[in-house]
Amino acid sequence: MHVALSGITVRFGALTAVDDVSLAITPGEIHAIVGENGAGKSTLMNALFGLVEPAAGAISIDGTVRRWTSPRGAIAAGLGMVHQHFMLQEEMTVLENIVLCSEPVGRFGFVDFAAAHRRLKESADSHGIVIGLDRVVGDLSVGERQVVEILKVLYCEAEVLILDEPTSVLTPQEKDRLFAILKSFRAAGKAIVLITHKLDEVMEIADRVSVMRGGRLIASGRRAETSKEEIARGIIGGELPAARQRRPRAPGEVVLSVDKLVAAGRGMAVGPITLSMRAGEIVGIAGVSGNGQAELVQALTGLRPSISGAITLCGVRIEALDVERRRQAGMSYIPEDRQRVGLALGATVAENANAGRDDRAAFSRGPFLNRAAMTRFARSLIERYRIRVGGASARASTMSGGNKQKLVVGRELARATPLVIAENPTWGVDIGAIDFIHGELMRMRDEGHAVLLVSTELDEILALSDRILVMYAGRLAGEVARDEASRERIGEMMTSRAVDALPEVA
Amino acid sequence: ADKLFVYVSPDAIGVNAFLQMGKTGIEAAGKEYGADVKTYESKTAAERLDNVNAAINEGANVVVLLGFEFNDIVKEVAPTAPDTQFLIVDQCIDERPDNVHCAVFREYEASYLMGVAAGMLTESKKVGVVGALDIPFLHRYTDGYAQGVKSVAPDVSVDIRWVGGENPFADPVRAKEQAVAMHAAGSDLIFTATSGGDYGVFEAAKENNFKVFSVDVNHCPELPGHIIDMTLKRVDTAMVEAVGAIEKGEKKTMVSLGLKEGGMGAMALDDAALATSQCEIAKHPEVVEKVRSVAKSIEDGSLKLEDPMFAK
Amino acid sequence: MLELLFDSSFAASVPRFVTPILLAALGGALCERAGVFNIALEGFMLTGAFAAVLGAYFSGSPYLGALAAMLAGIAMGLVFAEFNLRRGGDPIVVSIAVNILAAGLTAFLLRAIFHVTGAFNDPAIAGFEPVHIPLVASIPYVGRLLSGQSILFYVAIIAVPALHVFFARHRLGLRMRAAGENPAALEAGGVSPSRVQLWALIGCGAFCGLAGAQLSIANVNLFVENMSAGRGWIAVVAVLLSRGRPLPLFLIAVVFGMVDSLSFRVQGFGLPQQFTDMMPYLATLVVLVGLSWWRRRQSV
Amino acid sequence: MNSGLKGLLRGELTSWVGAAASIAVVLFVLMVLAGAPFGEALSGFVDGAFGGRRFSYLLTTLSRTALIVGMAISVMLSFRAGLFNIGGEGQLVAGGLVAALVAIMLPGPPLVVLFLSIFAAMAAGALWALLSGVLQLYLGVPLLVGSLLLNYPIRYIGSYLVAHPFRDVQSGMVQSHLVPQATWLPYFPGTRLDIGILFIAVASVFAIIYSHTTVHGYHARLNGLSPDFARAVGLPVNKLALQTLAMSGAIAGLVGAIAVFGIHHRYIDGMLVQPLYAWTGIIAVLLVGMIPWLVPLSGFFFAAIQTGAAGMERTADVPKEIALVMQAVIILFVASRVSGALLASSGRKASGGGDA
Ligand SMILES: Nc1ncnc2c1ncn2[C@@H]1O[C@H](COP(=O)(O)OP(=O)(O)OP(=O)(O)O)[C@@H](O)[C@H]1O
Ligand SMILES: Nc1ncnc2c1ncn2[C@@H]1O[C@H](COP(=O)(O)OP(=O)(O)OP(=O)(O)O)[C@@H](O)[C@H]1O
Ligand SMILES: [Mg+2]
Ligand SMILES: [Mg+2]
Repeated sequence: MHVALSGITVRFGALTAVDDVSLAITPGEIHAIVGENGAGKSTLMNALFGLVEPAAGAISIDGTVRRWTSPRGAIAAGLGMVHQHFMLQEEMTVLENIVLCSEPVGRFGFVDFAAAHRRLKESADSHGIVIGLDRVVGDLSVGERQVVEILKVLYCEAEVLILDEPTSVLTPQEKDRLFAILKSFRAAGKAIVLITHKLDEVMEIADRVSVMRGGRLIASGRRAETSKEEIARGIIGGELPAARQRRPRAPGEVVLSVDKLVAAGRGMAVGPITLSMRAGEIVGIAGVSGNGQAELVQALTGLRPSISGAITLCGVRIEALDVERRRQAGMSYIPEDRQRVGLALGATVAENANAGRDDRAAFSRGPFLNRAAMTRFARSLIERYRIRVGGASARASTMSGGNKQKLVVGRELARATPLVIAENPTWGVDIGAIDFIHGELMRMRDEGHAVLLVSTELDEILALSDRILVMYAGRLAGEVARDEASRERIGEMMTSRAVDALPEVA
Repeated sequence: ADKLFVYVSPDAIGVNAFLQMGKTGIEAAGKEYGADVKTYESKTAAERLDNVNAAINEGANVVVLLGFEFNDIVKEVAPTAPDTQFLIVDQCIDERPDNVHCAVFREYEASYLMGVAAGMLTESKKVGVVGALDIPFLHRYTDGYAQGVKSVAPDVSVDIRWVGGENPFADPVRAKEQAVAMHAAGSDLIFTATSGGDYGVFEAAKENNFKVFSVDVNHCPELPGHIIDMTLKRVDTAMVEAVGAIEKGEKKTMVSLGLKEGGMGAMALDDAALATSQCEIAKHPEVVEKVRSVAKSIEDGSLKLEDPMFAK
Repeated sequence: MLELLFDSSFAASVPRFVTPILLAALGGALCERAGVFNIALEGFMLTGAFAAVLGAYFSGSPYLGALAAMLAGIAMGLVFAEFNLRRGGDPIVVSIAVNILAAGLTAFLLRAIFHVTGAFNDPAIAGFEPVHIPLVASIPYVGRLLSGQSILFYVAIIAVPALHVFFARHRLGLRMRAAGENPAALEAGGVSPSRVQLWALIGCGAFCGLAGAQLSIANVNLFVENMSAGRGWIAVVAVLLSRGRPLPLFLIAVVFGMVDSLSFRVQGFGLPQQFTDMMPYLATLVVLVGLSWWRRRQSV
Repeated sequence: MNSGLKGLLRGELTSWVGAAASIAVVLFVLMVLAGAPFGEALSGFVDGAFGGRRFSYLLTTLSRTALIVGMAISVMLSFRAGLFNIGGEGQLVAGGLVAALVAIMLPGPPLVVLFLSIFAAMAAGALWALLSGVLQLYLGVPLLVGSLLLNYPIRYIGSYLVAHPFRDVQSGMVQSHLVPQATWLPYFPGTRLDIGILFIAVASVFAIIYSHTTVHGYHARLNGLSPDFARAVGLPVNKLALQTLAMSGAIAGLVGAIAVFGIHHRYIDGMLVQPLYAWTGIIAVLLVGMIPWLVPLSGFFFAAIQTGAAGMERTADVPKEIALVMQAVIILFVASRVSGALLASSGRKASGGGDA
């Protein structure tokens, strides 16, 4: 099935998210789309899939122009999409998730689960996928959920498959298995669109590459005819930043030591965990998300009560203190979820910038706020971190994701505490912003702060960490020194003793 | 007409027979003395105050206030509006200014009679009474009734319960439930003084097949075979009378109406009405006889009843 | 004393208290599962109670009364949908407004149509007669419980498992659960969550309408302003506690109904009426505290 | 800060006109249903809200405004802090009840008694609000539900106290004795409007200053906008919540005291509940999307609707219940666009997050 997009334009108010993009999707090909955050990749695909309505342009399938205003039409036409964020019902079973929206119904609208079961089995078998259909999705691992998403698409007998950043949450092994399935699809003559930020993956699997920037299609061509560097230049619209120089540095004294810490987790306890950090080092914690990293960070920051164990920060026992006093003891925290935890989106930039400062006297006069001082501080952050925003009194919600993240990072690093905890600090931000944030974390290290970097991005961990700890099933599965670290080694530890999340492909 | 009478009700009138009589009364008085009439219904303490103020503001000559809810308001407002006459029905205040008049009833005399009939008719040796809310005024019904029961049958016990809840004076659902519970607890005759809740008690009587006494107006035809008798309260006649006195220029009129004055009554006392009333008591001539003789002794003063409202 | 408390009329009265709460809560469960935060059950129910009287009075049939109640409940559901789903109003704000609207509109129409305030009662209002089930009726205690109730009680009882099956196996039920849990996923599958939520509100309106009908033409035959008297809020609590699961919801509604019914009976022991009036609310709080304590224990 | 207002003024004008037209249509239909003479109804409304001999109806409106605005201010402080406290009614009752009882029982010079009673009323309101806070924070009962349920016990406790131990038996009603006459709030000279409205004015000014200029108000608002954020940056969220609730409850208690000393001069069962002061306060806040300085205006607006409807009933026989319908319809059309984020801030739903 050939799909052709011509002249697609999507606007959100004044913003033109997708600007006159034309693209062809051919059967039996994997077509990678790359570009910065906000380049319009998701929006373009959402337009193809009927989730947003384009202001201009046409979609044609096998030569005939088609229009739809909801995914219903797109699905009927044979399109399937695996979204950037899982579109699953955690409380439902795998089978319920898969049939949802295209349920085979019998009498009075009751769902014929038996028929669905039969039909699904056939298509899953043909691509060698096995998964327990009666399991509740909430209990599945990330990789398994990805499979459910793919089965959903298969079940609808899609001929064109769109995957929006499917690998960002997978371990290397899981990624390999996913790619194997995609290859099997390609062999079956389906057309596949793959959106990703990871150029290695593009080089590995794509047949064709399209680069988007600022809503426009910059380039499109066969993968074989281009190079990783060329694609990267296309993405950022200029030269790549120079590789970071890493200054050797002897670690100083112990800043944080955690002794047999146990915290409550979902279903089971996390820990016991023992670790220690010294001044001037970045300790990376790698692991597939959901293996207790979040609980560990929350237990360290005081957002979650610890069940037992001791935490010592700069010589002070802090496990019994509340968040505020732990922060005063010398801790800053860059949370993963900038929308809810990192910022109060309804408040202004200045209000966000000043929250959580210990030097209260600097922005208040007695019980009253010193608005001028607050604004001054916010302006200094905006300048220093090159945050693109209307001004100190603009609402935080008006910033883009990358700028939001810069504000959070700026606010926390400005406190210059001995310990910085950064949780997926570059999640979903573009290359430019990633580079900047990485630079800041390195600067902190070089200035002698201890940085605990928790990230699901292996590349990030590898690029920054002096030591790497791997978390698996609520515990530390092992430690690797920087020099001995490799993707494979860590990837194995991330899934050590793991039940195979993704089934082997026949 | 250039005269205006305003009737301010303390609560929503709805199916409340007592408050309905106030409306009939003000209309009768208006006709009698050639005045326009208006009815302001109140639902809350604040609205009562607002309505009385509005009546003065609209230039009412006579403001009729039904119920004890208006005492504070009259005390405060009447002295500031000397040209307006206030008639409080059901209640009176101390140290009245000249323009405040009262018409009160001795309800306990009539409920005593209901008690007498209940004491004679009960088979289970247990009778009940439901009041809207545990307030002194309603003890005129409940206590009067209980005293009546004890006077003829000291061994009969009286179960007293209250509707309560969000809407004590207009909650048939709760009233019904109280009656059902009381019946289940053994009472075979139940006296209902629950205003808007009376219909709930009637429903209960119909479903569970027991008999009731009611208040204010003749309900027997609505529920034939289940209502024995009721206390009758002639608010309308009292109102016309009192307004007449005010119109004559009397100051500080005070009328107290009981069995003797004909302000209170019972179906059993009225020979002519009893025949067509469809009330159960007509089937028990010996009870009618006894009720009448007790009524006589109350009227002539040989039986003295204390007002339960002021009893401890 | 216990036997006074649990006499057979207690058995007979429990369903009367359970039915309105249960019916309203079942409606609430539809919304809860479909992700509509509807705490306007009180208003839906009150509207239903009024419409039931209106329908029963003019048609002379309690069934048409109940139908009118359902339609009125649905109308309120549509109002809710218009302002919450379509105009994007905050559901709590819309709920508060709908509750006030119901109180005002019923009181207003009471005067505009029947020319009375406070309450309307008329022999022409055709109420439901109790349904006597031949064999069951003769079983001692259970007979009073299960036989001789209004038809709406049986409707409510049947609706509990029916709703359970509906959520588990029906297409719309499945979609409602999806709309409640992850509406974006539903949307991505081509089904409009707000369409599904609209159906939930319609169903909720119908159930709450019936709950109102139970109050006004099954328990008694009349309408009183504000006659729902907080029962809708108790139903809301039942929905929140059960998270819209029909079976736990049933149990909670029964507990609340029993406490409500019991509170009448303990007045017989001389407890001041004000304290018995408090019982349902305190019981609700106690259940809430107990349940959250239990959940916290479970989660550790 | 006041983007709600900017939204009100900016663009969108046609849709505002549309909303106004819709409200008018609904009211028109109702008027026709009631068979009301239109002109009379309108003049009755205006007169009832703002007119009367020597503006007596306007004064009635102002007197009601005081209570509604007081409750609105109380609710606003909670709402802005993300605390969905709809237990204002219970806090109001607690205040009124305690004010009356203290004033009756406490001997001493009237002015001292008055101020101690008011203080006690504020403490009582605060305590009742704190109770719902404790239920939420330590016992896991959501504030929305807990605060609502707590409205009922206090109402019945009040009812019991004035029906039994503190009943004014002579009066025949369920009410307390009168508070000493010397403690009654005086009227403005030549009017029947008591000076309680001055207390409310002070409370309003306090609330506005507090919301915009204090550190505590800033922290409370951050907590309201995003509780997770507030926790993560180390704000003492529980303490903030309890303090804010206490403040909110204290103002509700103050309103109760004003109703006692200014209007009824005693505690009458139901006097603070039946007129729906607390609920009207809530919708007055919702109408203006929790913008502090607009709250007094919207409180006045709703008071005028209520007294205006009463006037309409007197002159044109339109049932005054139409006031409730008007309020509801206005809230539906207006607040459904101004205040979007209540639910999100009440923490019911994990926010949709979005792609970031
Ligand atoms: N619903 C929306 N309303 C307004 N603006 C939107 C909306 N969705 C996307 N945008 C904006 O449109 C632009 C394109 O976004 P899109 O999500 O397509 O980017 P992307 O290339 O997929 O980025 P990412 O790599 O972060 O997924 C961005 O500036 C984004 O903020
Ligand atoms: N639903 C929406 N409605 C209106 N504007 C939106 C919406 N979603 C996003 N935007 C706007 O789009 C812009 C980008 O927001 P978003 O958080 O999607 O950024 P992003 O694509 O992750 O950004 P970045 O590329 O910087 O990482 C912002 O200006 C934001 O205000
Ligand atoms: Mg994207
Ligand atoms: Mg993005």
